[in-house]
Amino acid sequence: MKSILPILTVVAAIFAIWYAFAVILNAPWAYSKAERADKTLSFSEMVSDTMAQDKPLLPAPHQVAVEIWKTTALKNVTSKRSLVYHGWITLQATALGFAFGIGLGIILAVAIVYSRVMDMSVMPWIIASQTVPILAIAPMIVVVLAAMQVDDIVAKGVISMYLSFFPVVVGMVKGLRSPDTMLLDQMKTYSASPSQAFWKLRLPASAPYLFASLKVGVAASLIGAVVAELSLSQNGGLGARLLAGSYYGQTIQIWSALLAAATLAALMVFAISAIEKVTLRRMGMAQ
Amino acid sequence: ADDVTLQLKWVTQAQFAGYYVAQEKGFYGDEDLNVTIKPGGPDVAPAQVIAGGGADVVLDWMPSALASREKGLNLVNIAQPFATSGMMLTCRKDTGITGPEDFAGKTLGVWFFGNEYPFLSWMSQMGLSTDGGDDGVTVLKQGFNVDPLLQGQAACISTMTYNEYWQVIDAGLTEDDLVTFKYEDMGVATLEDGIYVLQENLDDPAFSDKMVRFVRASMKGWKYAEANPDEAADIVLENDASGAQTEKHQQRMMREIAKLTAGSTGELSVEDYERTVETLMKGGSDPVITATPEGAWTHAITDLALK
Amino acid sequence: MTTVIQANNLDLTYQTNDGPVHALKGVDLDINKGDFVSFIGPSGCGKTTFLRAIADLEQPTGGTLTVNGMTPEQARQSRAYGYVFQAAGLYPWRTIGDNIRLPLEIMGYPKSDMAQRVTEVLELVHLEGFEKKFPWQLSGGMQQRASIARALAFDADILLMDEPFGALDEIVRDHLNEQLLELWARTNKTIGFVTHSIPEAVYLSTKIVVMSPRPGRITDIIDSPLPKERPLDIRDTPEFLEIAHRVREGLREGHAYDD
Amino acid sequence: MTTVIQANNLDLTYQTNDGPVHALKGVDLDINKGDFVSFIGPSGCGKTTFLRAIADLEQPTGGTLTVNGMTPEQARQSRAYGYVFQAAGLYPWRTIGDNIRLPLEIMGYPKSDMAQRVTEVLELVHLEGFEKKFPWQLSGGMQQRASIARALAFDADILLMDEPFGALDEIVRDHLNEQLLELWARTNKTIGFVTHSIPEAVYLSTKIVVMSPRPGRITDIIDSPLPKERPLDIRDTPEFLEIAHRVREGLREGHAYDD
Amino acid sequence: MMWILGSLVFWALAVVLNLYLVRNKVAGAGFIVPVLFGITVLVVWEGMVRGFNVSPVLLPPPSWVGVALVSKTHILWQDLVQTFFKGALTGYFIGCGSAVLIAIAIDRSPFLQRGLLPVGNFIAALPIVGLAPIMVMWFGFDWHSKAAVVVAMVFFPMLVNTVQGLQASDHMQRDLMRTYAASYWASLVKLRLPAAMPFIFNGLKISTTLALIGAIVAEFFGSPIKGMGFRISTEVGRLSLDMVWAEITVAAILGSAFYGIVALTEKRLTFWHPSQRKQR
Ligand SMILES: Nc1ncnc2c1ncn2[C@@H]1O[C@H](COP(=O)(O)OP(=O)(O)OP(=O)(O)O)[C@@H](O)[C@H]1O
Ligand SMILES: Nc1ncnc2c1ncn2[C@@H]1O[C@H](COP(=O)(O)OP(=O)(O)OP(=O)(O)O)[C@@H](O)[C@H]1O
Ligand SMILES: Cc1ncc(C[n+]2csc(CCO)c2C)c(N)n1
Ligand SMILES: [Mg+2]
Ligand SMILES: [Mg+2]
Repeated sequence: MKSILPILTVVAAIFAIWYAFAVILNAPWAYSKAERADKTLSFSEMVSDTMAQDKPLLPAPHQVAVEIWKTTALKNVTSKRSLVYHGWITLQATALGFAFGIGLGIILAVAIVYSRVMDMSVMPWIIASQTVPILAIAPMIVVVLAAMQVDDIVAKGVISMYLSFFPVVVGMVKGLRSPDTMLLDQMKTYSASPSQAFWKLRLPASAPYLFASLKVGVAASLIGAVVAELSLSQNGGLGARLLAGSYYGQTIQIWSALLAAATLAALMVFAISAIEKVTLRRMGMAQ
Repeated sequence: ADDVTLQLKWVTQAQFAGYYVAQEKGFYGDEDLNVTIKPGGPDVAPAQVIAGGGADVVLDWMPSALASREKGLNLVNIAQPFATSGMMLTCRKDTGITGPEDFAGKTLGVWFFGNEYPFLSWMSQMGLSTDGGDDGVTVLKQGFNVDPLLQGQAACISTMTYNEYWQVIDAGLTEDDLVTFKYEDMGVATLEDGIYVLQENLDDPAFSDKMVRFVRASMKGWKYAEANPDEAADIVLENDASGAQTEKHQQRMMREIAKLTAGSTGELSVEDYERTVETLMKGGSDPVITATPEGAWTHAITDLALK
Repeated sequence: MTTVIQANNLDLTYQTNDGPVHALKGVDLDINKGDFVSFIGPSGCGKTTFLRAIADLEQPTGGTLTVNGMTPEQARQSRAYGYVFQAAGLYPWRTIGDNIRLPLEIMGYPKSDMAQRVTEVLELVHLEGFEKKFPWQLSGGMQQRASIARALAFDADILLMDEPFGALDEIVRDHLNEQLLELWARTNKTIGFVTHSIPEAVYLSTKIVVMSPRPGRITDIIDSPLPKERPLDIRDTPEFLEIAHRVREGLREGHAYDD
Repeated sequence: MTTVIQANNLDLTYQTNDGPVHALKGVDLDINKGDFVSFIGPSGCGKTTFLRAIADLEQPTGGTLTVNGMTPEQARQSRAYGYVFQAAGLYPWRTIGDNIRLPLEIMGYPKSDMAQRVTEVLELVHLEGFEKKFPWQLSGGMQQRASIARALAFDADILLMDEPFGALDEIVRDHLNEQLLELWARTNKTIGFVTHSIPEAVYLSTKIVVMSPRPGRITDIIDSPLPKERPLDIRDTPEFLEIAHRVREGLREGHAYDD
Repeated sequence: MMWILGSLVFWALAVVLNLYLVRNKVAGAGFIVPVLFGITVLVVWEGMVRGFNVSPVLLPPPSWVGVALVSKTHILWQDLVQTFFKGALTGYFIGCGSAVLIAIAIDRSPFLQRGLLPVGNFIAALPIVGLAPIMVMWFGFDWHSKAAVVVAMVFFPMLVNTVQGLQASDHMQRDLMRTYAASYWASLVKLRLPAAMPFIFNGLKISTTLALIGAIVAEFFGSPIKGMGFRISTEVGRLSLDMVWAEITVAAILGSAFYGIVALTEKRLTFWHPSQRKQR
C-alpha cells in the first residue's frame, strides 16, 4: 500500500515523458505533411496533429489506450480482432513452453547436481546455448518440427522452452546445492539413501530458488512464445499481431500488442508470486 | 478426399485470394481435395518448408525457386497464376531521382530473404555496384514496412503495386511526390507467385493427379476472385488469423492483384520463363543462377488441368 | 566394561590448496560403554575432526578406528550413533515435531511408534507444546534443545555432540548441562562431547581429553573422580577446581597465541 | 569525576508486526569517565539495545540519554566512541590493514599518521604481520582482534563492545581480557562491555550492571571493590567469588526458563 | 547406416572416457570434458545428418559449416564488427553504465525505489522483440538502432541487480559506518559499492548474452547489408544453411567468450566473495 503513491508518481512521470517524446518524434511528419499541403503550422496545431496521427512514429498514450480498449472491451473475446483472443493463444503457448521448460530444467539440474560428468560437460554448453539467437533458429525449428508432424502449438512450446529452461536450470542447481555441508552430513549420519536425501532435504531446500527462477522463466517463456508466433503467424497470437502491425506500420497496434504482452507477463509473475507465498508459508519457510 | 497442404509465401492477404476463394467456395471440395493453407511470414522460406515435408505445394517467386534448385532442391513450376510482375522501386521525387540513371550514390531499400535477386540482376545490368561504393548504390535491407521512405532514410524502396505502394499513399505522400519504376517496364521483370512442387513427388502418378485437380480448382478460384474482388477480399479477411488487416486495404489490393493475374490461364508462359532465366543469368560476376536450369517447369499438370 | 570406540595411532590429514593439514596425529583413545568423554582444546586442534572421523564423515589417513567393533562406516550404516552439530541445523520447512520425526522416517520406524517417541523426547528436553512450531519461532536455546531431541529420538547407543551449547548463555547452559547429565544417567548412553569451556567439561565428564593443535594430538586424558550424581554446586568443591586447574594447565601448554 | 554517559528513566520500545516489544524500561544509569562497565543478563534483556541507544543506532522512545553531555546523535557525529560488534564485521574486500584504516580514511586522518596507527594497534592486539591478509584468511579469534584494533585506531574516549569475545575459546579469551584491561589502564578510556560470562564481567569491570528481560530493566548495579591491577588469578580470591556469586544470584532472579 | 552406427559408437566411447576422466580427477579434465562433449555432439550430428540423408537445406552437416567458417572468414569478420563491436558493445556499455548510475540515484530515495522497481519490472517484461522495429524506426537502420535495442534489453536487469546489490551490505556493516558518522558518499564508495559488486557482476553477466541476442535480432527488422542478423535472415531465404550455422557458431563462441571475460573479471574483482573462494 505504501508503494501506491510512488508508483503513481513514476507512472505519471513516464506518461509525461512519453507525451513529450510523442510530440518531438511525430513533429517532423506533421510539418512535412503541412509543407506538402502548402500550409504552415502553429505550435498548438502541430501538437494536436502529433497526438492524432494514423501511423505515428510514437503513438500518444491515449491513442494506445483507446486501441486497447477497442480491441479488448469492445470486441467479442472470440473475435480475431480481440486482443484477449490473441492473448489467450499466446498464453497457451507460453504455458506449454513453460511446462516444458520447468520439466527440462529440473531434469537437467538434478542430473548436474548428482553427476560430476554432467556438471562438467553440460554446464558450459547450456550457457553457450543461450547465446544462440533464438529468433534465428525459431523458423528452422518450426520447419523441422512440422516435418516431424508435430502440432504447431507444441512447436511454439519448444521454442518457448528454449528460453525458459535456462533460468530454471541455474536456479535449481543453486537450490539443490543450497543445503550446507552440515545438513548433508547429517543425512549421512542417518545413513539416508540418496533418494531420501533428495526428497527430504535437497528438494524442499530448493523451493525458494525454484520460485525465484520461475518468475524469470515465465517472462522468458512469454518472449519465446511471441518469437515463435512471428514464425507461426497462421494461428494468431500477440506475436502475429505484432508482426502484422509491423508489416503495415501500424505503430498503435504494435504498442498495444506490446503492452498486452507485458501485462500478460506481469500477471503470470504475479500469479507465481502468489503461489510462492502460499507454498512457502505452508512449508513454514516464510516468516 | 485427398489431403493437400499449401504453403504461402507471405502472410494472409489478397495476394493469395485465389486459394482462399477456392477453399471457401468449395472448389477444392468439388475436386475431392482437402486443402490446408498455411500462411507464411518474414522468416518462412517456402522452399525449406517443402524440403522438410511441411507442405506438398508452395508458392514462390521464380528467382528464388531457381536458386533453390541450384542448392539441390528440385522445385518444379507446375502452374503460373501471376502473369505480370508487381514489383517496383518507389522513389521520392524530392531526392532528385527521375530515372534509373540517378540511382548512383543513393540509398535504396531492398527486400532480402530470397526476394533480392531481381533487384541484384537489375543493378548489375545497369553496372551499379551494390556494396556501398561511390560508383554504386547503398543498399539497405528493408524491414517490414515503408518507413525508410517516409523518414527519408532511403531514396527509394521496394514496393509491390498491390501493397506497399498504397501504404506509402496512405501514409500521406501523394502520387505526385513519388516516382515509380516497375520491373516490368525496365525489362527486368521476373515471374512471381508460381506454384511449385518437388520433382520426386511429381513422378508419382497419384500425386500428379492431385496436382491437376489442385491447379484446376485454384485457377477457378482466381478467376472468381478477379470477377468478384470485394467478396474475395472479404474471404481473405475471414481467414486472417491476426485480425489486423483492413477491408479498405484488401479490397484495393485485390483489384491490383487482378491486374497481375488477368493475363494468365495458369499455364506458364515459356517466353516469360526464358526472359526470367536470362535476367537472372545476366548478373555479371555474381549471377543468381550459374547454369541454364533443366526441368524447372512442366506443362504436364496445366495441360491436364486446363483442357 | 566393553570398549565402544577405539582409536589406535589415528592420523588424519586434509589435502588443501596450500598443502596438507595434519588435523590429527597419532591419536590413541579408548572409550568405554557408558563413558561421558569431553574433548577440549584450542580452536583448530582437531576436536571436530575426531568426532567426524568416528561418525564416518571423514576418512582417517592412518591408524585404526573401530566403533562398536566395526568400521566407522559399518557403524554409521547400522545407525549406531546420533550426532548433534554445533549449529542446530533444523529444517526450516519442518515443524519441531517433524524435524524430530525426520531420522525416524528415514530409518523406517513404524508410524505409530514415531508419535510416541516424539512426545517422549520433547518432554525430555522440556519442549512440550512446541511440536507444531517452526524452528524460527523458537529462541536459539530452544532450537538447540530440539536438535538434541532429534538425535535422541532414535535408538543409538552413542551420542556425539559437537559444541552443542556453544551459542547459549551461561544460565541456559547450566540448565541444559544438568539435563544432559540426567539423561545420560538414565539412558546409559556413551557420549562424546566437544566443548570450549573448562567448567563444562569438568562438570559433565567421566573422562576429559585435552588436545593441542598443529598437528592435532592428545596431550592429556583426565579421568574424573567426581561421582555420577553431580549437583551444580559441585563446581565450587576443591576436587572440581583441582581438575579444572589440571585441564587449564594442559590447555596452556598446548596453546599457541598466533591464532 | 565527570559523568560521560547518563541515562534517566530510559524507555525503548520496538514496533514489530506482533505488537510492541519493550526492550528497555525505566533505565537509570550514570557512567563516569574511566569506568569499565559490564552489562550482563539473559538473552533478550536489552543489553545490545542499550549499547546501540548510546551509539545512536536506536532511538529511545522515552526518558533522556546524554553522551559527553550531548545527545547521542551529536556524540556520534563528533566521533566520540568506537564500537565493537559481536561478530567481527570486517569488510571481506579489504585486507586487515585496510580494514583498520577504514575509519581513519573516513574521519580524514592524514596519510602519514594512518600507517603508524595501523602498526600500533596491530601490535596491541598481537596481529603483527597480518596486515596484508584478508579477513577470511584469519581464524575467528584473530578476526575479532582485528575488529577491536579497528575500534582502537582512532581517538575516541568511549569504547562500546558488544560481546566481543563471545565466539572465542577460553584461553584466547583470558588472554584478550588481560590485554583489554591493560589497554584500558593505559588509555583511561571509558568502556561499555556486554558479556554473557559472569567471570569475565567480574574480572574486567569497575561496575557490573545486571539486567533482566521483559521488559528490559536494570535489576542490580554492583560496584566492584577489586583493585585496578588484576592478575588472572584474582579470580580465585574470595572477593572475586563473592561478587560473582552476587551477580549469579541477580541473574537467577531475573531468569525465565522458557527460552 | 555406417554413419549412424559410427556416431553412436563414438558417443559411447566419449561417455566412457569422460566418466574415466572425472572419476580419476585427471588434470585438465575441467577443460577436456566439456570439449569432448561438444565434439561428441558434432560427431553425432554429422553422423545422423548423413546417415538419415537429411536435406542440407534443412540441416547441414557440421563439416559444411566448418568449410563455410573457413572460406567465408572475411564476411563473418565484417558481420561481427558490425553487429558485435558496433551494435552490441556500444549498447552494452551505455545500457549497463546508465543503469548503474540510475540505480545509485534511485538508491538515495526510498520513494523512487518503491515506485521505479515495480514499474521497471513491468517494463523489463516487455518482449524486446517488439521494441526492435520501433528502435529501427527511431534510430535508423544502421548500428545505432541495434545499440538502442541492446540498451533497452540490458537496462532493467542491470538496474534491478544493482539496486539489490546496493542493499546487500548487512546491517552491522552499515551500522559501523554510522558509528563513524560517515558521509553518504563515503559509505557509498567504501561500503555499498564494493558490497554490491557480486550483484553488479551478476547483472553484467546476464547482459552479455542479452546484448548479443538483442543486436542480432534487431537486424531482422532493417539493417545495412552486413551484420550477423542480416546474414542469418538473408541466407535462410537463400537456403544457404551452412552460412547460417556458421554465423550462429560465431555468435555462440563470441557470446561465450564475452561471458567468460566478464566472469573472469568478476573473479579478479570479487575474489573476496565466498562464492568465488574455494571451500577451504
Ligand atoms: N575440510 C577440511 N579441509 C581442510 N582442512 C580442514 C578441514 N576441516 C578442518 N580442517 C583443518 O583441520 C584442523 C582441525 O580442524 P577442526 O575443525 O577439527 O578443529 P576444532 O578443534 O574443531 O576447532 P574449533 O574449536 O574451532 O571448532 C584445522 O586446522 C582446520 O583448519
Ligand atoms: N530491531 C528490532 N526490532 C524488534 N525487536 C527487537 C529488535 N532488536 C531487538 N529486539 C528485541 O528487543 C529485546 C532486546 O534485544 P537485545 O538484542 O537488546 O537483547 P540482548 O540482551 O542483546 O540479547 P542477546 O544476549 O541475545 O544478544 C529482545 O526481545 C529482542 O527480540
Ligand atoms: C522481410 C520482408 N521480405 C520481403 C518482403 C516483401 N514482400 C512484400 S509482399 C511479399 C510476398 C511476395 O509474394 C513479399 C515477399 C517484405 N515486405 N518483408
Ligand atoms: Mg570444531
Ligand atoms: Mg545482544
